[in-house]
Amino acid sequence: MRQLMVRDAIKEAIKSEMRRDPRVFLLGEDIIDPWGGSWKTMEGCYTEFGPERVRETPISEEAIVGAAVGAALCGMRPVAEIMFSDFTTRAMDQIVNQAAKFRYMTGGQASVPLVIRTAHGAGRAAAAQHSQSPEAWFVHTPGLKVVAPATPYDAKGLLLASIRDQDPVIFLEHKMNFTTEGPVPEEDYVVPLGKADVKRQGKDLTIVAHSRQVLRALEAAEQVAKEDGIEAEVVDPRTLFPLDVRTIVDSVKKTNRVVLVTEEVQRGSFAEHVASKIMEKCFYDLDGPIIFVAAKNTPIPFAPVMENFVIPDVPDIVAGIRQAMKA
Amino acid sequence: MRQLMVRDAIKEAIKSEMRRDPRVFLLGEDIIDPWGGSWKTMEGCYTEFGPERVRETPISEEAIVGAAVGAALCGMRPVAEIMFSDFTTRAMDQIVNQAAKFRYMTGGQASVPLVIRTAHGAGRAAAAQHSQSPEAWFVHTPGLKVVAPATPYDAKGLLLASIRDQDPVIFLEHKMNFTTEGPVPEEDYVVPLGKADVKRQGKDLTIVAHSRQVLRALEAAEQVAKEDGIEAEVVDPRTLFPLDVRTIVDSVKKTNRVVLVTEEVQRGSFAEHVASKIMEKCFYDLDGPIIFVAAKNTPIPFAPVMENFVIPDVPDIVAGIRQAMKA
Amino acid sequence: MIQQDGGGAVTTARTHAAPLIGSERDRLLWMYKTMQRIRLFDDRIVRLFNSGRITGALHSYVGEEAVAVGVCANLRPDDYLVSTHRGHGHMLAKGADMDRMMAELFAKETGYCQGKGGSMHIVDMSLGILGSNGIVGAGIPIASGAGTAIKIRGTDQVVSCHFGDGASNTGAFHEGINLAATWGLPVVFVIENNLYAQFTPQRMHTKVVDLAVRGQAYDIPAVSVDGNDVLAVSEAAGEAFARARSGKGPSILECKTFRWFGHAINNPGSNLGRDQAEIDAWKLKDPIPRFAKVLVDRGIATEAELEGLKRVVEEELEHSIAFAEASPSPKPEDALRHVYSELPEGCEL
Amino acid sequence: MIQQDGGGAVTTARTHAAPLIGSERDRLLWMYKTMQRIRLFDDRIVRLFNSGRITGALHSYVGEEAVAVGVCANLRPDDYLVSTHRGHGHMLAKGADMDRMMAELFAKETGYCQGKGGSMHIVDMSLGILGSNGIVGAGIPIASGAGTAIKIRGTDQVVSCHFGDGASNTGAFHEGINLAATWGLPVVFVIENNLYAQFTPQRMHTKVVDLAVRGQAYDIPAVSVDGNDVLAVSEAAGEAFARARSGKGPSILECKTFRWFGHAINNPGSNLGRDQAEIDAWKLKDPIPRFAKVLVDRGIATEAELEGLKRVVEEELEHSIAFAEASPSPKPEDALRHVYSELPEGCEL
Ligand SMILES: Cc1ncc(C[n+]2csc(CCOP(=O)(O)OP(=O)(O)O)c2C)c(N)n1
Ligand SMILES: Cc1ncc(C[n+]2csc(CCOP(=O)(O)OP(=O)(O)O)c2C)c(N)n1
Ligand SMILES: [Mg+2]
Ligand SMILES: [Mg+2]
Repeated sequence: MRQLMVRDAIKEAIKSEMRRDPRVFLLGEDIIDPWGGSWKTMEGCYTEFGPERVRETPISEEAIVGAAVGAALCGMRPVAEIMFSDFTTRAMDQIVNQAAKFRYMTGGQASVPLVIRTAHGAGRAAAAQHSQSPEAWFVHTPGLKVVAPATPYDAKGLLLASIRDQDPVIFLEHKMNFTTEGPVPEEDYVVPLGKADVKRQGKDLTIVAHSRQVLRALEAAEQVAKEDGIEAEVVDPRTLFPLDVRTIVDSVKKTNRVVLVTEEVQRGSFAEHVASKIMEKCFYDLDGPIIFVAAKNTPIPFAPVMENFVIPDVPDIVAGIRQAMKA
Repeated sequence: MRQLMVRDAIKEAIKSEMRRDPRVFLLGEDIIDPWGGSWKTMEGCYTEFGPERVRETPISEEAIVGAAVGAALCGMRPVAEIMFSDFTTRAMDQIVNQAAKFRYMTGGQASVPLVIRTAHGAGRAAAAQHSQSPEAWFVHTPGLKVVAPATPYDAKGLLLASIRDQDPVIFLEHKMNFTTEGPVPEEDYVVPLGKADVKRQGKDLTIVAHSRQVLRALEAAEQVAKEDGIEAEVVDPRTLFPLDVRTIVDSVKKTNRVVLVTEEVQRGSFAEHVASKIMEKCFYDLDGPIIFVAAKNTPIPFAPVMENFVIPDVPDIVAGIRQAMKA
Repeated sequence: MIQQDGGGAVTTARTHAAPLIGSERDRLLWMYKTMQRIRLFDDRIVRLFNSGRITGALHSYVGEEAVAVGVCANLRPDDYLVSTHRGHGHMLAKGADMDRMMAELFAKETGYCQGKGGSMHIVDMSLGILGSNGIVGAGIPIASGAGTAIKIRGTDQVVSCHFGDGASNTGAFHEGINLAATWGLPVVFVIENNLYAQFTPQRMHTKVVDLAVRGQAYDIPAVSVDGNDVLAVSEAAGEAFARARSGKGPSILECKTFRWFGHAINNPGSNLGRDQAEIDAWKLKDPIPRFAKVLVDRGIATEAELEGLKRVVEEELEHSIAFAEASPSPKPEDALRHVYSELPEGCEL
Repeated sequence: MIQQDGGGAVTTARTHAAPLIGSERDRLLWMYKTMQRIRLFDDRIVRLFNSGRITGALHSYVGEEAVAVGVCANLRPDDYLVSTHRGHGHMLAKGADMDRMMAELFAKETGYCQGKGGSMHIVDMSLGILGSNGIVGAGIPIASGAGTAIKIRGTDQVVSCHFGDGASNTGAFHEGINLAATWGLPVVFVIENNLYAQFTPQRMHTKVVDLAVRGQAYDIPAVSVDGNDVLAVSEAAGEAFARARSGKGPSILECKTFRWFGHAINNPGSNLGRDQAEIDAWKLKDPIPRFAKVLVDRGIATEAELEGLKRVVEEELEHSIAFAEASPSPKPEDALRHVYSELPEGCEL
């Protein structure tokens, strides 16, 4: 099959959906041509769809999301970009108090079908204000759906599902992942929200990872397969909410051991939520404590030598797997 | 000992610290006399300390926290009030990217000794935008300390400790708790950050609860003591970070059963963080899965009949205790 | 899929919206009657609250009726309106149904929001009302979003965005209006300047006296009018909406007015700090008798006719209370609905 | 208690700060030399980045030197300065040490932030620099907070708050300046209008042409000046700071200027969308030769003397690179320090 980079898979999803559905439009900072967005995910959109549907904004994240909310309430399907997920802090009222709650507060009268695409994650020596992974905030907010693809295939299918969803979706794209390649069908397809993907089968241990860390978990799994004969199963929830608890539980019931990998600050992370769900559903199936391989509980430092120390890498995951197998 | 309401204990802490330390000043909306703040925690401060040190602000939460950050960087000790914790969404950049990270980003050059006092929790039929408990966001943010007193005694002692701390503190006051009474010494005392309090001794089961739910947990514990002969230990961490894991672990190692009570949305809550810590530290001590008695994963509805259903109350905690004892 | 939603769609007979066809007299009498609807409704809820029959955070619009009515006299049913925490007046002026409003305040299943919203979140989406809002200023960028939808679709609808003097100091004000100006959106930003933000007088929350001056920061037209003169409001709003409908972009309309009651009904101390003399002086400028006098003086209606209109409203109000009282409460578990449109099979909330 | 902190305090010889005593000639030559310090530093880092010797997100100030220098010529060491993502020029103009700046860019332990911050977070707290900042506009309310500290203490210090045209559309701008105006704080808000916000030209991010007009929204003085004329900047800033020092409150100073390089050095495409002709035209307005000519014409310095000053800066620059290269890297585990001042015994981070 055709190979595409994540950023091109995203672009393809956006363009095909804009062709199909006149309600879809884009807004964000530096998204029009010739720039096409800081991550090049919208190249050519302005040229094809023009200034009404591809809207360059001021540096006004609160207004970007607010305008998306307003347009969605009027039946449009806005796809907003917040350049770095760190900047969602500027739009938290609109995300948390408006987008997430409008349906509820109005007793079901209102729908807010919007997508906020934003780049998360570390790895570019971009320091503490450009490297965060804030997914836990959104997972903690009822009313939001939260999506975090790891592969080009998932990126396209999940983005199409997100744009077509009736609820507000936070769509996290890892900034070290935009040029990752993989097979992507040309046709229209949807990866449904709430369906995990077992990215690698295994019987000895379950790894749950999302976004870029799925790729690192897969590498680590190959390494321990070769070096230790451990067969790790890698579950990628793909949507952090709705969470496909069943797929995770089925895997844990089979393997009885769990490693949770996340680039988030561990304290209060989505991974800790997964741990709680596992404990609730399969406490008696666990052979030992759940092992976390997470970012350290610090901001992200600038110097690459420290940044690498803070975020999990393949050796960290391998170590986590070996530790889990000892229990 | 003298009985005070929580709001008066807070007021006493603020006033005595303002007398003692000229660097302390207040800012927020509607805080000057004759109003003294929406929760009446600052009554008389304006009259005593005047307009330079008690600063009425516009409705500008981002500027309130930003100004607190700037003043703290210059060596002052601002105590800002954000009227409802729901409105911290407007100041998340200043809280998360500025206050929390300045020390780190500057390699330790800068200190940001500020306190943000804010009212959280449900129970007033104030609906979805005035009833949230966002503590998990702050617990998930390295650089912040997070405090949530349950009693007047703790409120005074923790607030004094928070104002004197060198780091930014989010100080959560439950809006149903301002008129709760309890003994409060007149003299200056500090409840250190990072020290949990065992509010009730027990051998059968450990309850961890914070803020208003401590009081409900205590009631529930009395009820099951009477009705079932179960002796529940109630641990109030008081500071959600730094978290006194040791006290929690000691209790769990003794009781082997855990109920976590929180008014937060369960998914991604601070309580789930506590669960993860317990699993990490005393997995083999647990006789059964940790039981959560948390708010439902919904926004807070207006109608009291639904609001009461969503947030945990004493019968919910009693049920949780009984369930935990069955394992 | 688990349907989380459903049952929310509302259809309201639009008898209460401003008359689009019909005589100038119809329009003026609609204005009078609508001011009375707001006055009587918000006056009554104070008593309902004080007698413990309704609960929650409630903000009275009494004294400010001329603003909502003067503005909404220019709106079509398909135009949008964005409201605030002090939203009853906007709802009624846009044509909302009093029964369903009252039922919402009574926390009943028949309320506009099925009891989920309460006073600060009443909306009627079928009337294009895009939120009351508990967050000060939050509606401003939302209004710009509605304007964006209109512009993309190319219709001649408009958006009326209401908020207070206090809201004009939020970042949302600045970002929302700058966006509307830059994009040339059909939005009128109505600053309902009642001189106080909660307890704080304007001079303590900004240095500026006429908030309309802020239009210069975005290069858009902006005027200040007497917000207790419904005809002045209606005329200025008419010009602003005409500009918006014809693609000439947004405007600011500042209406100076005053609320008679404290900031919030559930906060007994919330009138502290305002002089009784100031309140009394403003009560003399009551927009309703002032407008009644114009109507009578111009021979548009007799006093008896106006009295008759008021009696109709009184009946509507009594009916709404009876309706609300007789309506069922939501079930506790209804709290679990309407969080999402739908969730996948097997997925827990 | 676990000390999480310590070792962060910095003492810098203040030889680079603007001369407060001394002749007008000293001051003018300080301005010239400081412009060269900025120019040469930011010119060199482009090459250092391209050759892979430094990394991270870097924003060049080349072309805009007259703004930082003209403003900082009015500042005392005990005044505060609030900077942005494009902060090297502000640091140097306030008197920062090039060695420690360069070492930070090299991600070394001897850097201002011990390698934790990088270009977007360099500060020297001992010089009253309250942050570079990676969040556009975030410094504006922080500056108002510094102004609040000054006002409470009753000193005659001032705050110089720098930010770009793009930042003037953030809610933080509006809230921060309204607060400063209402409270009468000693802050000068310097809009460094380089006509672009990242890739977006000003006309696409706001309708307003002179951003100084926004002063009217807060009722404070505001002027626009030629930001490539260091003397014009210095004079206008001098007036604004004099007002601030004497308790007359904040001002806005818009300086129109232009950056020569793309938005960010690490983003090769970041000059896309700007005309080469526009860039060339602005290069003709290069503030440095323009100021040199004034100095020579007025007989303040000879060309040779200016060349000599430049050579001194070149040596300083070479020294800083050598210093940075020779400095040790932080240890990976140093990442765990400086999160908190201290944590209780036994508490895990
Ligand atoms: C972001 C935010 N901050 C504070 C509040 C609390 N609050 C509710 S209404 C209000 C005053 C609003 O003043 P104004 O905008 O003038 O409207 P008015 O109440 O006078 O109609 C305040 C401070 C809020 N709801 N939201
Ligand atoms: C809140 C926020 N939004 C977006 C960005 C990304 N960004 C960094 S610099 C910049 C442009 C800033 O423009 P301006 O304020 O004019 O400063 P200049 O770069 O021109 O000096 C943008 C959009 C950011 N850092 N912070
Ligand atoms: Mg007001
Ligand atoms: Mg710029």
